[in-house]
Amino acid sequence: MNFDVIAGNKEYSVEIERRGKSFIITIDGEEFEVDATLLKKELYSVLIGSKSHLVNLKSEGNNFTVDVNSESFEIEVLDEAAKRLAQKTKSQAEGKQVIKTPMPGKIVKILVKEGDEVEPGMGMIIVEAMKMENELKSSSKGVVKEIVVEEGATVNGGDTLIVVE
Amino acid sequence: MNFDVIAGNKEYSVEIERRGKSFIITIDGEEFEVDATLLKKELYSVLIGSKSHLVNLKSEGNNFTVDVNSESFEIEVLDEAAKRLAQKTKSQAEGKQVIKTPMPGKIVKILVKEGDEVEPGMGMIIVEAMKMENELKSSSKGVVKEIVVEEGATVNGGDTLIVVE
Amino acid sequence: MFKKILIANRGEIAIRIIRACQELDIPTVAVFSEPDRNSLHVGYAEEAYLIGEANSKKSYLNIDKIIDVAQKSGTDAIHPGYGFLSENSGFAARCEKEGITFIGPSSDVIEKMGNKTTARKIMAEAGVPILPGTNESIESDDEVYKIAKGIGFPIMIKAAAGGGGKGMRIVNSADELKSCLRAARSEAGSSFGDSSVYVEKYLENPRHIEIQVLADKYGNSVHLFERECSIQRRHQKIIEETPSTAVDDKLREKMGKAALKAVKSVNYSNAGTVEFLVDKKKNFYFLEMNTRLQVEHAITEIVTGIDIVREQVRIAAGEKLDLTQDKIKRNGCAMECRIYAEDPDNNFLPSPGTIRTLRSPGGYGIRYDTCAFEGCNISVHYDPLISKLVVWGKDREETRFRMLRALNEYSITGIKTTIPFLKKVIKNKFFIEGDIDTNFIASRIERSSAPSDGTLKIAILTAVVESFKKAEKESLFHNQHHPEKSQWKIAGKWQMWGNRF
Amino acid sequence: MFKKILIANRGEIAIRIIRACQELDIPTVAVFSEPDRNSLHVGYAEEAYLIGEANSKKSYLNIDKIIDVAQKSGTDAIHPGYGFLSENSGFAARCEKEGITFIGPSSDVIEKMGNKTTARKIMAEAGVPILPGTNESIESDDEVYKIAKGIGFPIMIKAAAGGGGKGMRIVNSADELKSCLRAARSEAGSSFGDSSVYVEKYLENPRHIEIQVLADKYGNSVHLFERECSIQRRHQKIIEETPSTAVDDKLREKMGKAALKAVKSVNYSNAGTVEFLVDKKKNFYFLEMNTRLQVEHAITEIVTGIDIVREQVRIAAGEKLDLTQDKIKRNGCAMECRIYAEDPDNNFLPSPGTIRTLRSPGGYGIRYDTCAFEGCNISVHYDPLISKLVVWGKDREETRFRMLRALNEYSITGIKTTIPFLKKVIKNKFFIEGDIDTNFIASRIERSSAPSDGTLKIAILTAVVESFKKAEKESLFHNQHHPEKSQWKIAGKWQMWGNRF
Repeated sequence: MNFDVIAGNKEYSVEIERRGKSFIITIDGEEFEVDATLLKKELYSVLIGSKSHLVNLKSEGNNFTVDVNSESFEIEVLDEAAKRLAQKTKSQAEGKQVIKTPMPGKIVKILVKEGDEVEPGMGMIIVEAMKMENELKSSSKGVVKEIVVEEGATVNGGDTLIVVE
Repeated sequence: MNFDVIAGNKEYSVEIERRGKSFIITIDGEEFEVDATLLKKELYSVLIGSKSHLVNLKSEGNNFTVDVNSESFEIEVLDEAAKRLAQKTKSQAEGKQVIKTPMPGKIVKILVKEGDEVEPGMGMIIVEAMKMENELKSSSKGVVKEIVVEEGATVNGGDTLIVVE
Repeated sequence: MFKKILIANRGEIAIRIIRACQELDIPTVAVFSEPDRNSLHVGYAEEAYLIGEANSKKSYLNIDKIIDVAQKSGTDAIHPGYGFLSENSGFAARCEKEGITFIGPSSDVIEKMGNKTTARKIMAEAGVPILPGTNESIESDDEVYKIAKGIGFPIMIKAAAGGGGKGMRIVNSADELKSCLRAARSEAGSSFGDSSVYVEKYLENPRHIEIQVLADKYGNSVHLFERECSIQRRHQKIIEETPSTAVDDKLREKMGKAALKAVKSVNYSNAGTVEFLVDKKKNFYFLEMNTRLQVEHAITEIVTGIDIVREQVRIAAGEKLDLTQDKIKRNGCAMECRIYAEDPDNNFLPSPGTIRTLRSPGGYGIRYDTCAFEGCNISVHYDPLISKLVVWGKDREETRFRMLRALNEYSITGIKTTIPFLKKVIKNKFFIEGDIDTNFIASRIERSSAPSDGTLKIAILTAVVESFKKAEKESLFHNQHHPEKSQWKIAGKWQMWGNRF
Repeated sequence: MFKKILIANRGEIAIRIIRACQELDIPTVAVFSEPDRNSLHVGYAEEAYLIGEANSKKSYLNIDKIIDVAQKSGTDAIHPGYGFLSENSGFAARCEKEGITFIGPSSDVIEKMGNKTTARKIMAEAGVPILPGTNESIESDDEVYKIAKGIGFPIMIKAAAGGGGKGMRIVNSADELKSCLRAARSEAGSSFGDSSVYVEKYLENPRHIEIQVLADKYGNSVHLFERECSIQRRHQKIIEETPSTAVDDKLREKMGKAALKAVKSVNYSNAGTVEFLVDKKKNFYFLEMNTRLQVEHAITEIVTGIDIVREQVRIAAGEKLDLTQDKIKRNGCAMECRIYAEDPDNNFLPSPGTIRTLRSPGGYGIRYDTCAFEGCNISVHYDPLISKLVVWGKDREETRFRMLRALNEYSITGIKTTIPFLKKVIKNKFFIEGDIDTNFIASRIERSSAPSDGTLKIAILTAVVESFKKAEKESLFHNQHHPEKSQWKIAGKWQMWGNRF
C-alpha cells in the first residue's frame, strides 16, 4: 500500500507491506522493518529493526499527533482517495491564517487593526490567561482581514480571534 | 427511584433521589447525601456528607465490582424489572456450584470423584500455575455431579473443572 | 497534637501536606472551588468542602468561607501551603483570633517580612548584608537621583509592597530614571494599591541562593543549608538544586549564620526561607524572606532526611525542635525539575487542558509529587504546575544523569509541558559545569530547535503502520458485510468514508 | 566501561537494571519471550530481541539464544538479574568462554555456593557459624539416624543441590525419619536431578537476616549492613526492612565480619548476599549465599546511598571499589513491600490477568519499582511480582506510617494483589513491636477478615448512583428518540432492554 505523508511542511512518499508480524516500510526509498504493538490507550511499543521506542499516537481520521522522546509531531497520512480530497481543500484554504486562542482568557489588547500588513512573528493580540499576559503572533505574512473580538472580551479555548489573508 | 441491592449474600432496600448536584440515598432507612464524580476510567471521587473516598467501580449490566480501601465488593443493583428476572434465574441455579480455574494451568490432581459428598472448604482439585500448585476448594456443601477435566490436562482461565450440586 | 488539619490550598502542595498529616495520623480537611471538584486533593483528604467559584477571590482567598469550614468540621489547625493565603498576615491574624492554629509564623512576623522596606531595615539592623539602597519608600524624584548617584547605576526601583516581579524597573542611566520611576509607581499602585517604591543597587547576573530555616516557639532555630534557584524563566524558578555549585563550606556557614540572624531578629517560628542574591565574588545580599513553605522544599528534605512539613506541624503544635545544627548533615545531592503546563517553544505560554496520556518516572532516587492523573484537567484558573520531579544522587553528576533518565521516562500528551525544555537545560554544558545565574535561560539556552530527523521517522513509521491497520480493518469490514461485492454498494461506502476527509 | 549491556531478564528487575545502565550512559539490550512483547522492559531498553516461546526453557533460560543475541547486538556484558540464569554457573562459564562479561561472580564461585554441602563445608572452614549437621551428602538411613540422635530432633533434611523450599523435610522424631527421608530424596531427585540430601539441626521460629556484600576483583570487600526478611509466605519473602529490630551494633558487626569471611574464603567478587538464621538468643548460622542481586536490594540502597546495580556494573568492568567499611553509614530506616498478583484470602493463590486500573503512591520517602501499567497483563508464565514499594523514614515508626500511607494510596483493580494483606501486617501489633520470625504470617495474622460495614456502604452508595445515572440516561435516550412517545414503541424498547437482564 502507498501513502503520501505530510509532516512539518514536507511530503514523504511511503510504501508499506506486511512481513510476518512486522511491516516493511520505505520512506522515500529508505527501508525499515517495523513491529508496532499497542500497550495501552495511545501508547505503542515500536521496534524499528531492533531499536526500541515508546511512542504515543493519537489519531483523528488521517491526522496523527505523535509524541516520541518528548518531541511532538503532526502527521497527515493520505492514501490515493484522501490525496485527491486534500488537494481540493488545500487550494481553498491557501494563504489564510487564523489566529486562535489556545486557552480560555480575556482579551487585554489588540495590537493590529483590519487592513494592517503583518509579518511573520509580529505580535497580533494579547490574551490574559492563568494570571499571565500572553502575546499571540502571526506565523505568516499577510493582511489583517477580520478582527473577531474586542478588547476586554472573554474568550474560550479555540475561539478565532483574528483572520489574516 | 427504588433498587434492591445484593451484596455478600445480603439484600438491601435502597431509595435514591436527586438533590441539586448530589443524591439523597437511603439504605434500609439510613440516609446519606452522596456526590459522586468520575475522575477517570472507573475511578470515582465520592463525597458522602463531607467524607471523601476514592472508589473504583466497574459495571456490567446490573453487576458492579467496587473497590474501596483495598476491599473489593461484588454488588448487584436491581430495579423492578430486573428483580423479576433475577428471581427466575436464581431459582434455576440454586444449589449449584461450579468450580472454575481462575487462571490457565495444568491439572495436577483431582481430589474427589463423581458422587462424593463435599463440605465447604474441602479441597477439590489441584491446579499448577505460575510454577506453584494451588488447591481449589468447595464453597458449599453438596454432591460432586460432574468432573469435566482429567489429571494432566491443560486448562484456560475460567474453564469449568467440577460441578457440585 | 492537632485533632484535624484543614489545608487551605489545592494541587500538588495540598497532596504533599495531606500525606504528611496522614503519616502523623491526623485527619485532613480539603477545600475546593467548583472546577476543582475532580481534583486529586479532594479525593486524598478524609473530608472535603466546596468553598466557592473558580475565581480564587471567591474560593481559595475567601477567608470567611475557609474559617467557616474549619469551624464546621472541627478543625484546630490550618496549613496554608504556598501562594494563596500563605503570606497573608490578615488570614493568620484571623486564625489567631478564632483560636485556630495557623501553621506558619505569627501574623505580625508575616506582616513585617511582607513589607520589603521594613524587612530591609530589620535585616540591616540585625547585621544581615543587604544591597546598597534605601530602607524607606521615597517620595521625590530628586531624592532617588541623589541615591542613585551615590550607589551608582544600574539601580533597581522596587515596589515597597512588592512581589512577583511587579512594580520593578531596572534603571541603567540617569536619563532613564524619570520614566522608569513613573512606570514603577503606576504599576505598584495598580498591583498592590500602594505606589510607594524604594531603591536598591542592581546586581547583574547574580545567583539566586536561599537558606531553609526551621525555628520553634522557644527560640531554637536551625538552618538546613542552601538551595540554588538560579534557573528561572519569567522570574520564576524552574530547576533547583542543593548543594549549590557556587557555595563552599565557608560561604555556607556565613549564609547560614546570616539566615539565623534574620530568624532571631524577628523571633521567627516555623519553617521559612531567607533568599539571597550572590555575586561573582561570593558576596551575598538579603533579597527577601518567604514566611512559608517553598515549592522547592523537597530537595532539602531529601538531602537532610528532615520532613519539613512534618516539622511545620510539630512546631505549630508547640513541640520543641529536636534538631541541633551540628546534627544536621547533608547526604548527597538533590535536584528538582518543575513540570509546568506551558509551551517552552512559545515563550512559556500556558497550555492548560486535559492530559490525554501520562507515563511517570520511577525507580531509585526518584521522588514524584503531583496532582495530575491521566484524564485530569490542568485548569486555566490556577498555577499551571503539574508536578515536581525530585532526584537524589550521591554526587551532582549521578543526580544529573538520573534526572535525565527520569525526564526521558516521563511523558505527558494532550498539553504542552516544560519536559523537553528541562532536558535541554540538564544537558547544557554550562549547566553541567555549574556555570549558572538568573540570566541562564536567556543567555545559555537556544529556544527553538529543529526536531531531529531520526525521531521524525519513528513518528512517521508509527503513523503509517496505524493507517495501514485501519485501512485493512475497513476493507475487512467491507468484505465481511458485503460478500456479494456489489460495485454499487462499495462505491457508496467509499463515498461515505470520503465525506470524512 | 562496557559498550553495551544485555539484560537477560524481564519484569521490574530488567527495568531496574536498564535504569542503572542509562544513568551510566550505557546502551541496553532487552530480550523477550513471545507473550512479553508488550512488557515494559522491551519499551525501556534501547534495543530488544525476541528469544523464544513463553516457556522459560525456550526463552529466558535459553543460553544459546541469549548468547546469540549478545553477539549479534555487539554486547560486551550481560546482567542476569535475579532468578532465571542468575545463579547458573554454566551460563556464567559460557559467557566467560565467549568473551562476554557476566555481571556477577565467576562461574566456579557460583558453582561452589550452589552446592549446599560444599558451601557449608567452605563456611565451616572459614569460621562462619553453621548449624550442627553434615557437610556431606548422606547415603544410608542409619547414618542419618545416628546424626539426628547426636544433634537432637527436630532436624531438617535438605537437598544438596537445593533451593526454593524443594526437597526439604522437617523431622520431629525418630518415627518420622524414614518416610521423610524417602520423600525428600524423591523430591530432590525429580527437582534437581540429584537425590542426595544432607542433615541440619532445625531451628524453630528463627529470624531470617541477611548481609549485603560488595567485593571487587582486587580483594577489596565491604558489607552494607543487614536486611531483616522474616516476613514470608510460602517460604518467600514479602516484607523486608533494614535495620533489623533484632540486630544491635555488636551483632551487626559480628554478622558483617562473618559475611566478609565468607566473601574472602571463596575470593568472591561483585554483589552478593550471605543469608543467616538468627535464634532468640542472637546466635546466627549460615543459611546460604546468594551469588546475585536480591529482589530486596533496594532497601539497602536507600539507607546507604549506594546504587548496588551501578556498583555491580563498575566492579564487573574491573573498576576498584571506592568504598571502605568505615565510610559506609546507615541513614534512617527502609522497608519494602512486595506487591504480588496473588489472592491473600485464598492461600496466596496466583491471580494473573489484566490490570484494569492502577493508582500508584508517590511523594516524600517513596521509591516505586514496577513493570506494571494500566492495561498490562500479569502473565501466568512467570513470577507474579507486580511491584516493589520501598519506603524510607528517619526511624522505624516514621517508615511504618509512611508505608501505610503509601499502601492506602495504592490501588490495583482487575486482579487480586497482596496490598490488603500487607496493610494488615504493617498494622499488626507484633510487627509494630518488631516481634517477628519466619513463622509470623502463620502465627500472628488472621487470614480472612469480614469486610468493614462502613466500606461496604460506600461501595453500595457508589453503585446505586451509577445505576441511577444509567437509568436516567436510558430514559433520556428514549425520550429524545421517541418524542411521539408511542406506547407501542416504548413497550418494545423496554422489552428489548428486558432481554439483557
